[in-house]
Amino acid sequence: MSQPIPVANPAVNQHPDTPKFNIDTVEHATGTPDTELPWAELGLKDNEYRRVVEILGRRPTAAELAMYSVMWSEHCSYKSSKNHLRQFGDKVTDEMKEHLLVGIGENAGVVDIGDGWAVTFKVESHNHPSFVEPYQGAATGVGGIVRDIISMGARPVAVMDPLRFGAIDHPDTARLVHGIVSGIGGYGNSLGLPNIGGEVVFDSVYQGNPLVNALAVGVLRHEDIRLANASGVGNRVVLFGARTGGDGIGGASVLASESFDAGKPSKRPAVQVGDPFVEKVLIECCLELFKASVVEGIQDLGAAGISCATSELASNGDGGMHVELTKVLLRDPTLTPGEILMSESQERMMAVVTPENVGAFEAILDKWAVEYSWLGEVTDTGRLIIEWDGETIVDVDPRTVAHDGPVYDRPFHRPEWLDGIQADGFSGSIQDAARPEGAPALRAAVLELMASPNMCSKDWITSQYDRYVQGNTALAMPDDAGVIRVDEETGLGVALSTDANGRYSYLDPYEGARLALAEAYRNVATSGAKPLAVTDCLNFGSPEDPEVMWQFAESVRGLSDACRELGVPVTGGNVSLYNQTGGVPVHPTPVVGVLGVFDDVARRTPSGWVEDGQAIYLLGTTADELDGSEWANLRGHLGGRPPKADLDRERRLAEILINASRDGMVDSAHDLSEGGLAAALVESALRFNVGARVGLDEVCARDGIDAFTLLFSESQARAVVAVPRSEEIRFTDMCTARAFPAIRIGVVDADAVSLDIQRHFTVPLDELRGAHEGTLPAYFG
Amino acid sequence: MTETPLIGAAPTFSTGSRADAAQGLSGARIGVITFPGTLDDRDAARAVRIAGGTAVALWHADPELAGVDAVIIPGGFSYGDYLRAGALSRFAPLMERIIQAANARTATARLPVLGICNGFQILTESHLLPGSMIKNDHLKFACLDAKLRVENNATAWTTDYLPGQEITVPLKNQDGQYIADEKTLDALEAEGLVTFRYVGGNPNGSRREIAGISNAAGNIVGLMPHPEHAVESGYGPDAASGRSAGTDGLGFFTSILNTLVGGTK
Amino acid sequence: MPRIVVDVMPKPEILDPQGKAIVGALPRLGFTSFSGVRQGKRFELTVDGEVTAEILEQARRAGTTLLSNPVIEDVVNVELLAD
Amino acid sequence: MPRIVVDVMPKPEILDPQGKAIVGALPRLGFTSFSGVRQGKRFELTVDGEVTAEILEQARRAGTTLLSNPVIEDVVNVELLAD
Ligand SMILES: Nc1ncnc2c1ncn2[C@@H]1O[C@H](COP(=O)(O)OP(=O)(O)O)[C@@H](O)[C@H]1O
Ligand SMILES: [Mg+2]
Repeated sequence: MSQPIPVANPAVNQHPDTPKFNIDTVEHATGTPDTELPWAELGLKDNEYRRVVEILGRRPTAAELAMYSVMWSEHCSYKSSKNHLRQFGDKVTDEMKEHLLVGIGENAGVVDIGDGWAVTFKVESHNHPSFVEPYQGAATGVGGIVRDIISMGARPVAVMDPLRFGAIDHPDTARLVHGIVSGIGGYGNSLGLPNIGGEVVFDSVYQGNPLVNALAVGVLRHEDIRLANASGVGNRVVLFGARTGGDGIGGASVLASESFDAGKPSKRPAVQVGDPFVEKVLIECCLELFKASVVEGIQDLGAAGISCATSELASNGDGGMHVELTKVLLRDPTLTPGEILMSESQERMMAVVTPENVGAFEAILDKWAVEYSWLGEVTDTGRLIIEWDGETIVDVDPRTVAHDGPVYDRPFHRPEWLDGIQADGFSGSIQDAARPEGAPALRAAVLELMASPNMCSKDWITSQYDRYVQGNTALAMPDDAGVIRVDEETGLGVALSTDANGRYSYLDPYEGARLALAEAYRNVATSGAKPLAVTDCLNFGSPEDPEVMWQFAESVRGLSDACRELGVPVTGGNVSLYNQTGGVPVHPTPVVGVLGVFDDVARRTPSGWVEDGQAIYLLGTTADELDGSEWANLRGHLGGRPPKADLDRERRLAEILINASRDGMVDSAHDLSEGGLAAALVESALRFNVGARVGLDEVCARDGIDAFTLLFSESQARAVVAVPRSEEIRFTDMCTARAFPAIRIGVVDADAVSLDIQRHFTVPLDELRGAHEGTLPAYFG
Repeated sequence: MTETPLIGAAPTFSTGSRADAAQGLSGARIGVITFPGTLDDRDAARAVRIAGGTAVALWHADPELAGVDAVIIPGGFSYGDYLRAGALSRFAPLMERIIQAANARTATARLPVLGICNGFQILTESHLLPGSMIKNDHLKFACLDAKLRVENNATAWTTDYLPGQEITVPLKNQDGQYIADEKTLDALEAEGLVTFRYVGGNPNGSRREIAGISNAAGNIVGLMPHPEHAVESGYGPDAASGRSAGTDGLGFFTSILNTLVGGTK
Repeated sequence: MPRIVVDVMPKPEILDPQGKAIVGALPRLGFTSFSGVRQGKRFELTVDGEVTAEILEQARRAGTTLLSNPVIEDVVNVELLAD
Repeated sequence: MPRIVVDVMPKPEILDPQGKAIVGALPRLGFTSFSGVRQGKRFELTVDGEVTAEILEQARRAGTTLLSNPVIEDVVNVELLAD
């Protein structure tokens, strides 16, 4: 056993106001090359540690070890995924870049939406923390993604929350649902950000690994874009917002533990607590700083805290930075330098300010009563030097910390079990034996579907979110996409949708990722917006499992191919790995968010019927594609092949929906996805409580399928639209001209308070509503 | 545009005195106060503009009222709703001024004040209005379109409504349950100070379905629902006139403008 | 450092929705001995230096002016915390 | 009827946003003697009948399982309320 490194002296440490540590300085490290460091406890692999020593030409100090270990973690370095993610950049054409102002690599991508306006958006995961402490985990997930948006120079204008829970009746699910939903609401509502959409899926595969993804979108003028770089030698570096505590270093508490420093009590919080009030003030304060043009570069503090902010700012700028770490304002004065560098305390930002602007900067922070401390300055030495009370504890090339982390080509192979699964289609399976036939059975099946956990109304959840705040929400739940007005003068605005289907991806990860993009793209087009850009959050199991790694590789390949085919670039996103319990990974869940633009959001198309007598058209064709469907899921079957993604068709469908919306040819549109035509019809009716008479025969005859298949199949590139009588000819001409199949299947009947599937069955809307809206309250109160 | 200061003019809060002074409306300066954590300040200002008035931004730490003719305390989570909703904001420097001005000795000098949601909570914490808000009976944040009955249109902020008129405005809060002791409730009822009542279901357990109240002078009104989110077709609650088309909240803002402008005549 | 505790409870006549929810949940977890629950707040104020009678009085006043709302709450207890 | 008090406080190392906001407000109201505030919860459980050791133990367990979130809070006190 080697001698412990003197990181902190417990005897001195008892006076918390005077943190005088015996510090592991660079000088000390150079003089004690044989001291063993707890790199393994900090998550570094043997080869990674050796690489650090090689880079530095000596052993790292405790503080340097802290920095490298967090920055080279999977979460921060993307070491398992980087090689694959490159495809998002490689497959982008110049044409796709047309609207891109800032691409992958910054805190969030920025997209030009015209008239000098830009939008930035990104989705991120907070899966594991939300399982441990659902409320705070989900809340700080929202907080983190919103800070990414602020740091681009934008005003955040909306959030969305794609969620995955375990089985709805599992005893632990209520704890997670209550905590996570109120955490997302508690934080987002307090920030004044309308929640405009998301997803809720229940599946036992997520039991120990709920997925909590959060998307934020912000708006800015082109000239307001801010980047995370520290340029201008002599410019000052400032840390502001909340004080630094021991948050998020629980797992790495080894830095304060015995192997490092015998006798020191390790009291580090296991979870981070968010303070949405401080973040709201930070938003307004940052926007005022931007407006006054007093920050040169800015970076939010998320995972890896000050380690990340200093090394990224420095390496993206003039290459050097000098910081005095004792200047950091602490909530917990017992923190060691390494812990301060690793802390993930929320609601903090770091900025670079010219000396002339220091006074103006301080005046704005004082106005908002935000605490700040000047940590140091930008240099051109190419080194990141961090001192503790004048002694150097970090002396590194910041690029080696921020960008030159390890990259792994992890082995992957197609799982052998997949052939068997793919061969086991739903049609003809045992679970399909009692396929509903005849009017009463079909009717019951529709009610069962619409009451099922995944297809039921999510109102119990979404009514806990503020969708009105800011006064610009043009569409929100339960419409297909959320729509936000950007410019009050012109009505310029954006639409957003997030989608993923883990079952499809399980059956075929390549196709599943394409289907996720296809659905989000279709949802955005259904609202009438032109899709422009993509963000994604890739939720998978362990990359060290070659089968999971294969799922991941296939998903990235599928998504990047599909982006190219649809002409929409990925602008940013997030990878969440190790979502597995006891060796069982979650379904591959590539959550895809698509952003679309409207010249005038007044033209948006909502997803419910309104006007009596309008004609209902079904666009697209239907095949027997029940594998992986909600219906098969209800029958406990998962096998076969997911529906086929036909992206050329998706693109043409989108053009029709966008043109129809712009030219006033449709009053309502609803895409067909999970739950197929049955779900689309029921949701269109329940939205404004307006019934319809619908006939299935013509479509069944054309597509060669029975009524059950037409209602429940999940074939892609389909939508139902309601067309005013006066527009029917124009609309059908447009479909014909584009060779897109469209059949008039019915008529909106505002007087009938029922959905009448002619020659099959009639269901009163009240009965449908009861089934659709009763499920979540029954489980969650 | 001239911005005639109207404080000191004679606001009479009856429907009869409403002046037709359209071009004078923009002369009315309505202050909208921002605390740290306020969320709906820009929405309230927009509502004032849509109604034809001039919105003036006020900062909680300002020492003076900047000559505004009326004040809106908007919704949000001032100071994070920490301790109790509205508790910490009540002590802001500008609130002291507002409390003085709203309670001025002579009726003509009393500053009209509207508190929406968190603003209502601040008004009760300031004792400008009786009672208090506690957590919703179902303990959840609730965002819904609330239907209200206008019980009293003789306040500075409700003259443009008809007595008994039913309006739909969004409601969104966690601590929206209005409570007061029985004596206070009886007095409110007896004096006609219950300004709005929830109809078609009580969304949060409020005593006697109370959604909003006023003081006896009628210059101070507080309510939990958000009229400023129902002023613009396309961004409001669903209505008979169309989806998201509800603009029933606009009456608050036209009422105050008409009250102020009418008073100058 | 010495701390002063200030305890605030909802007034007895005020319905306490949180307490009500808890009293409903207790028996489901097997805690059957409690017929009522009320949820209030406990504040711990840290004092730099010694706690004088004057400071205790300050805590009491902070309790009634800021930490509680007399319309719905009572300060039920102000005491020096024994360490 | 006898009552048992269960006091729950945020763990010392955990951020307490409410306490932080209050400590900022106190000096503005002239309460200058307090350097820190933490806000916790006080529960009063009513017992029908006599309070046995077993019932006190139940209250303690209710404290750690239902009334507090052990990840971020500690039960700091369980006691019979002297009436
Ligand atoms: N967690 C959530 N947060 C906000 N909105 C949600 C959430 N879950 C579902 N929604 C909304 O409910 C509606 C129905 O969801 P879903 O059926 O998944 O939509 P779609 O199939 O059109 O993607 C959509 O408007 C969606 O945005
Ligand atoms: Mg959809």
